[in-house]
Amino acid sequence: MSDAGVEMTYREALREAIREALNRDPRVFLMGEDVGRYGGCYAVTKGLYDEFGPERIRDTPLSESAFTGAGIGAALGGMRPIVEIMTVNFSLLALDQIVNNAATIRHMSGGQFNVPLVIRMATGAGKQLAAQHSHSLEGWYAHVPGLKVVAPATIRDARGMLWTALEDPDPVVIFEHVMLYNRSGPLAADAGAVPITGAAVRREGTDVSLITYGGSLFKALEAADALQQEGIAAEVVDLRSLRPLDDATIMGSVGKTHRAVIVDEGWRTGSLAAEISARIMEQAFWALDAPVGRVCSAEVPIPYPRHLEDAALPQVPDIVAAARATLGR
Amino acid sequence: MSDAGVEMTYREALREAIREALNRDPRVFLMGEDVGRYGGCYAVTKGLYDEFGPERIRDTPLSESAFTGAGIGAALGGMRPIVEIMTVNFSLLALDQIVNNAATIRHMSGGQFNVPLVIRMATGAGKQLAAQHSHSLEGWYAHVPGLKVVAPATIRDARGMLWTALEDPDPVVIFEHVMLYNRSGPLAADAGAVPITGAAVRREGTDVSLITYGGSLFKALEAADALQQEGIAAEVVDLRSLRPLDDATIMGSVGKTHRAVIVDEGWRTGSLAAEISARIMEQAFWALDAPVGRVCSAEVPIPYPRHLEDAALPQVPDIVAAARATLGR
Amino acid sequence: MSTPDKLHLNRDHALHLLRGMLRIRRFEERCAELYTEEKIRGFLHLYIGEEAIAVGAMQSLTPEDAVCATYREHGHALARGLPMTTLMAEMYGKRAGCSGGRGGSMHLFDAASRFYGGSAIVGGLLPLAVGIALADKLQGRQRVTACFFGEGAAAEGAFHESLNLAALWQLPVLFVCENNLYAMGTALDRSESETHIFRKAESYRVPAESVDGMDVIAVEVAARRAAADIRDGAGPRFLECLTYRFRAHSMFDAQLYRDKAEVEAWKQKGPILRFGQWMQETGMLDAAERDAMEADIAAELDEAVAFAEGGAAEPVEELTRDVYTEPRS
Amino acid sequence: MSTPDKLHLNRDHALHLLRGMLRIRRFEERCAELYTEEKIRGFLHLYIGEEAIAVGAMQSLTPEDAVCATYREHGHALARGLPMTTLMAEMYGKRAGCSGGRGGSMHLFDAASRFYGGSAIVGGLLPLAVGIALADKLQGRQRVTACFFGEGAAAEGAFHESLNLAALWQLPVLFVCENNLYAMGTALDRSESETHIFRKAESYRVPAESVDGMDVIAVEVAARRAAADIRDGAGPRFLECLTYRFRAHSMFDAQLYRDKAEVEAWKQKGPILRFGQWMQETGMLDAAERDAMEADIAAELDEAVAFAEGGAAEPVEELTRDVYTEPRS
Ligand SMILES: Cc1ncc(C[n+]2csc(CCOP(=O)(O)OP(=O)(O)O)c2C)c(N)n1
Ligand SMILES: Cc1ncc(C[n+]2csc(CCOP(=O)(O)OP(=O)(O)O)c2C)c(N)n1
Ligand SMILES: [Mg+2]
Ligand SMILES: [Mg+2]
Repeated sequence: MSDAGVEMTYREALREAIREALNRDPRVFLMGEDVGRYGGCYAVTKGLYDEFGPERIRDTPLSESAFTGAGIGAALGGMRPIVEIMTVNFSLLALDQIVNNAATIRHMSGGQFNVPLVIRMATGAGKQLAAQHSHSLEGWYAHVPGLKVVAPATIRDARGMLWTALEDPDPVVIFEHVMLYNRSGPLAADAGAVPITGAAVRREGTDVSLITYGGSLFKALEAADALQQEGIAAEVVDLRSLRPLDDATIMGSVGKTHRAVIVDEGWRTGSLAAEISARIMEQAFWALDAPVGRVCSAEVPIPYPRHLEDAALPQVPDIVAAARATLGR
Repeated sequence: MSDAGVEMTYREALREAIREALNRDPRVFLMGEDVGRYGGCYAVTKGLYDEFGPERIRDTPLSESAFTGAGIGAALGGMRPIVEIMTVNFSLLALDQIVNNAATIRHMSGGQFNVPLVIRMATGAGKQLAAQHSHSLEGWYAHVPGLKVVAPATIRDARGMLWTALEDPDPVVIFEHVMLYNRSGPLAADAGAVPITGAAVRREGTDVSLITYGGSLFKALEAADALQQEGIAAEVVDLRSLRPLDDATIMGSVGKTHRAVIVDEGWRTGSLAAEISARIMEQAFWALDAPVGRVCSAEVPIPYPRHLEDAALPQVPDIVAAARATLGR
Repeated sequence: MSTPDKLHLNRDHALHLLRGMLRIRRFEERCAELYTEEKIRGFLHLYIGEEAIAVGAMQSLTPEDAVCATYREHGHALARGLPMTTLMAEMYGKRAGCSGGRGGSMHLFDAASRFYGGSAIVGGLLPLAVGIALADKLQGRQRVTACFFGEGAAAEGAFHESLNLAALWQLPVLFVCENNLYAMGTALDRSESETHIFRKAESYRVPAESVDGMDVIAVEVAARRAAADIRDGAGPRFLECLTYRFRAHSMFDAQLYRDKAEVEAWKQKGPILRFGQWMQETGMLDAAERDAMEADIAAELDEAVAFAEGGAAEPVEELTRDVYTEPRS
Repeated sequence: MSTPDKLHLNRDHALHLLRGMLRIRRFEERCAELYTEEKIRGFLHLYIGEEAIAVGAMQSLTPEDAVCATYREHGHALARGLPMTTLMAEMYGKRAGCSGGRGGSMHLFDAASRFYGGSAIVGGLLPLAVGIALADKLQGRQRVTACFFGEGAAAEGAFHESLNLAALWQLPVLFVCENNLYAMGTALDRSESETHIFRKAESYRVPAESVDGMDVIAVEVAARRAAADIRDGAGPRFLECLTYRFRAHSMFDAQLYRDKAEVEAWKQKGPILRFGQWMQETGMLDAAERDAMEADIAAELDEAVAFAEGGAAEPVEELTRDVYTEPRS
C-alpha cells in the first residue's frame, strides 16, 4: 500500500497491465464493446487502439453472449484473449457461456482442453447508475468450479494481477469496482506480477478482523482508523481472490483477533460474505469470542438518488458499528 | 407428509396444480419449450395441450431470454403467466430478464408496476445428465431482491404452492428437483393452497437440526432415521421458501437442538447453505453447542458416470456423519 | 420532406408536432445544464437530433397503447404525454418523480399512459414488448405496443428472439429502430454485417421499411400506416428510422469516433430546423408565433425545474420500499 | 440424387461414404440397445437418418480443421475419425472414453482431431466456433471451423450474435444447420416465422444454400465448395441440410407431435437406403461386398463394446480432477 514510485490511477495501472501483456505476448488481444475507438466505457483502454490497432483492441457489436463465447473459442484456439464486459449486470447475458462452457470444458473433456481466458468487468455502485448498472454479483462467479475470480483493490494489484491471470491455464474473471478507477497511488518501478490466489493483510490488528475486498477495502481501512481512535485495533484482510478463497489467511487473522466482520457490497442474502462467515463457523468456531458480523448491501435494487444509494451500500459507520458489536460495545 | 387421500406423483401434483390454475383464472397460461405437443420435457404438462389448447399451453421456440421476457411483459399486461424453463442450467440464458427486469421493475417504477409472473424450472442432479444439465443454482435466485423463490419437496407442496405463487403480485420462481417427479404419496382430497413463505418442520427432534429443501429433503429424512438407530434425535427442517428465508423456524429449531447441519445440493462455496450458516451465526451463535455443518455438492461440474455423480452429491452417509460430528461422535 | 402528405397537413397538427419536438429539445438542453450543475447525476443520454422519431411515431398511438423505450427516453416520455414536472423531478431523484425518484433518467415509468420506460440493458425491453402485446392479443384488445430501441440493439440476441416471437405469434408490436449510426463509439458498419436494419426485420417476415427519421411527417405517416395494419391484426411491423444524435452518447464522451464535419452535416438536416423552416416557408408559422411557442415552453420548463427543486426526497427509512408489493404506508 | 457429381465419383470414395454412414447407423443402433440394457445412461440422442450430413460435410475438412457439434454428435465424432472404442467407452463413462468418461454421450471431445464436441446447450457452441475461427485467422492459419447444429438452435440469440460476428469479421466458419424439422416436439413452423433457415443466414450477408441432407453426395459437394471459399478467405459459409430423424428425440419420447406416415415417408428417403441402392444399381457394390462391409462394422462394434465393457472406471478419489489445470497424477 505504501510502495514508493510513480503515481498513477487504478485505471492507468490496468491500462499499463494490458499494454504490457499486449507487448509481451502476441497471442494476447482485448475485445469488448467500445474498447477501441471509444476508449472503453470507463476509459481503461484509452489510447490502446491507436497503439495496437483494431485486430488486438477489438471493438465488438453489442452481443455479450457471442463475444464472450468467442473469447472462449479463441482461448481454445491458442490465443490469450482478454474479454471486457462493461459491467457485471450485463454479464448476465454472457453467463451461460461462462458457466456452461468456460467453466466446464476442461472437466467435460477429461482434461484435454483448457480455456486460458481472462474476463474483466466493472462491478459495484456509487455512481448513481441505478438498478441495472450497479450490482455486485461477483459472489456468483465465486460459486462456480472451473473459474478463478479476483478483485484487485490496490494500484499494485490492478497492475500486477492481469499478467498472472493471463498466464493461468484456466479462465479467470477480474472484477474492477467502479469507484476505484479514479483512485491514485504510488507504484514501485519494479512492482511485478502479483499472485491471484492469496489474500493480503492490509493492516495488522489484534481486536477484530475486517474481511473485505474490492471497493470496500478502503471503507474498511477508514473504519479501522476510526476504531483505532476508540482503542480498537482492527486487522484488515483484503481477500483479493474470491475463488479460491485463502482460508489460511482468513483463519490466521480470526485466530488472532477472535472476532470478525465481513464487508461485502453484494446483497446480504446469499452474499460472498455468507460463505466467509460459514467458513469461519466451520474452521474457527472455537476461536470465536463473538458471532461474525456482516456488513452488506441492503436488499433493494440500487436506487438512483444519492442518499438512497448511500444508504443501500456498506458505509464506514456501519462497519465501525458492526466491529464494535463484536466487542460488545 | 402423511395425508390420507389419493395417491399421486409429484409430477401429477404439479400437473393438477397447473390444471386447477388454468380452470380457475382465465388470465393464467403456461408457456415454454415443448410444454404443449410434446407434453413437457419432464412430462409435467402431459395432456394439458389437448385439454386447454395452444393459446394457453403455448409452445415456444428455443429462446429462453425472449419467452421469459415475454412472460414478464404478459404479466405487466394483466395476464398471469407461468413460464417453464426446462432446467436451471438453461435459465442462465434468461437470467438477465429475470434479474434486470422482473426483479427490478416494481422498484424502478416507484411501485407503479408489478410483475405477477411464475417461473417454474427443474433443478438438480441424479439422472447422469452431466455438466450442462445437472446443477443447482437456486441459491443464485435466492440472492435477488424482488424475487420470491420456492422449492416444493412434498406432493402437498407441489400441489399447493402454485396457486399461492400465482396469487402473489410479485415474481415467484419455483424449483422442481428432477429426482422428485417420480416420487409418489397420498394427497388429501381437501388439500388446499400452501403458503410460499414459511419453512416446515418435517420431523421433530432434539439433538440436531437437519436443515434442507427440495430433493435433499428425503435424504435428510433418511439420515434422521439412521441417526435414530444410534439414539440421535434429528429434527428435519424443510425450508420450502428459499427467499424469503423463514428465520423464525430455523432459529426455533436450532434454539432447541443447539446443533445444525445444512444439506444443499448446490456447490459448497457460495451455496445457500452458507447463507443459512451465516444467519445461524448471527442470530443463534450463543445457543450453539457446535459449529454448524454443511453437506453440499463437491466443487466439480457434475460428471456423467453414476459413481462419480453419486460421489459429487450430498448422500445420506455424509449427512449422518456431519450430524454425528456436531455431537462430537 | 414527404410533401404529398404534408399538403394535407393542417396547421394545428403541424404546430402540435413542432411544439412536441421543441419541448423535447429544450428539455434536453436544460437537462444538460442541470447535469453540469450536478443537479442531475448518473448517466444522462440526450435525444437531441432524434426528436422527430418519438414525436412522429407517437402520433399513431392511442392512450390505451403501450410504449417501451430505452435509456435515451426523455423524448418518448414527453411525446407520450408525461408531464414535464414529474419527469424533471425524476431527473432529480425526487419523490414526486414519475418513478418515485427511484429510477432517474434511464428508468422513466408511467402507469397511466402505459409507459414502460426506461431500460438500461440494451435490447432488454424487446422481449417485454412482445409479452405486453401478447397480453393484449390474448385479452382481445385492439392495442399496439410500440417499442423503441437503437440500431446497436439489433446485434443482441434479444432482438432476434423477440422479432421471431412477435412474427411467429403475429403480435401487435410496432418496432421502431432509431438508427443513429452509432452505438456509443461503434459505427454501424463496425457492428453489423448487414447495415440495413429493416432487412433484418424482413428476415423474420416482419414487414419493414426504412424511413427518414429527421422528417417528423415521414415518421408519422409510416407509423400510422404500420399501426393501422397492426390494429387490423396483421401482426408486427418494423420501422427503421435513420437519424443522428447531435451530442455525446452520454454526458462524457470525447467523440473521437466521428468527426465534427459529419456532425455538422447532420445538424443541417435537423428535424426541428427543417420542419420549422418548412412551416415558415409555407406560412404556417411566423416569427412571433415561434417566439411565443418558445416562451411557452421555457415557462413550462421553469415550472418543471421549480417543481423538481421543491420536491421532497424519499426518506431514507423507505429505502427498501417497493421491492415487493406491500400495502403502501 | 445429385447425378452430375456422382458420375465423377470413384468407387473407393463411394464405398468410403457408405461405410462412414453405415458405421454411424450401426453404432447408434447398438447404443439404443445398450441404453435399454442400462449400460448407457443419461440422455442419448441418436443420429439415425441424418448420417449423410456428418459424413458428407466432414469430407471437406482437413485434419487441422476444427469441429463443433451438439449433443447429437456421435455421428460427427465417428465421421471425424474418433475411434469407436473410445467413443463407446465414453458412452459407458469409462476412463478410457474420449472425454475420460466425464462427458458421456452429450460431451464428446478429442484434442487430436480438434473435435470440440459435445454441447448440451442448444446453440451454445456457435460463439465458440466463431472464436476458434478467430484464433485461426489471427494466427494466419488456413483452417476451417465446422459448426453443426439443429434448426431449433436458429431461434436462439446465440445464433444471431454468432452469425453476425462471423460475417462482420469474415471468419472461416462453416455453419451446418441440420434441419430435421423438429426441435424435440416442436415443428419448424411452430418455432420460426421464416422456415427457410438459409435465408436467415443471408440476412447477415453470409452466403448460404439449402441442400438435400439425405443425399451424402449433395452434402459433400456443397461442403467442399463452401470450405474452399472459406479457405480462400471469403468469410463464413452456411449450409442448411434438410433431413429427418427417424427415431425419438432422445430415448424416451412418445412422438405424439408427428405421425407415423410422415416418419415412414422420410425413411424411404433414407441416406443409406438411397445411396446403397444407387451404388448397387450402378454396379459399384454387390450384395456380398455389402455383407462384408456390415460384417466388418459389426466386428468393429463388438470390439468397441468389449473395450468399453473392459474399461476401468475413474476412481472416486479423482472426482474433482480436471476442474482446474494441475499436474496430472
Ligand atoms: C446489454 C448492454 N450492453 C452494453 C450496454 C452499454 N451501452 C449503453 S448504451 C450503448 C450503445 C447502444 O447503442 P444503440 O442501441 O444504437 O442506442 P443509442 O445509444 O445510439 O440510442 C451501450 C453499448 C448496455 N447498457 N447494455
Ligand atoms: C438452451 C437449451 N434449451 C433447451 C434445451 C433442451 N433441448 C435439448 S435438444 C432440444 C431441441 C433442439 O432441436 P434442434 O436444434 O432442432 O436439434 P435436434 O435435436 O433436432 O437435432 C431442446 C429443446 C437445451 N438443451 N438447451
Ligand atoms: Mg445508436
Ligand atoms: Mg431439429
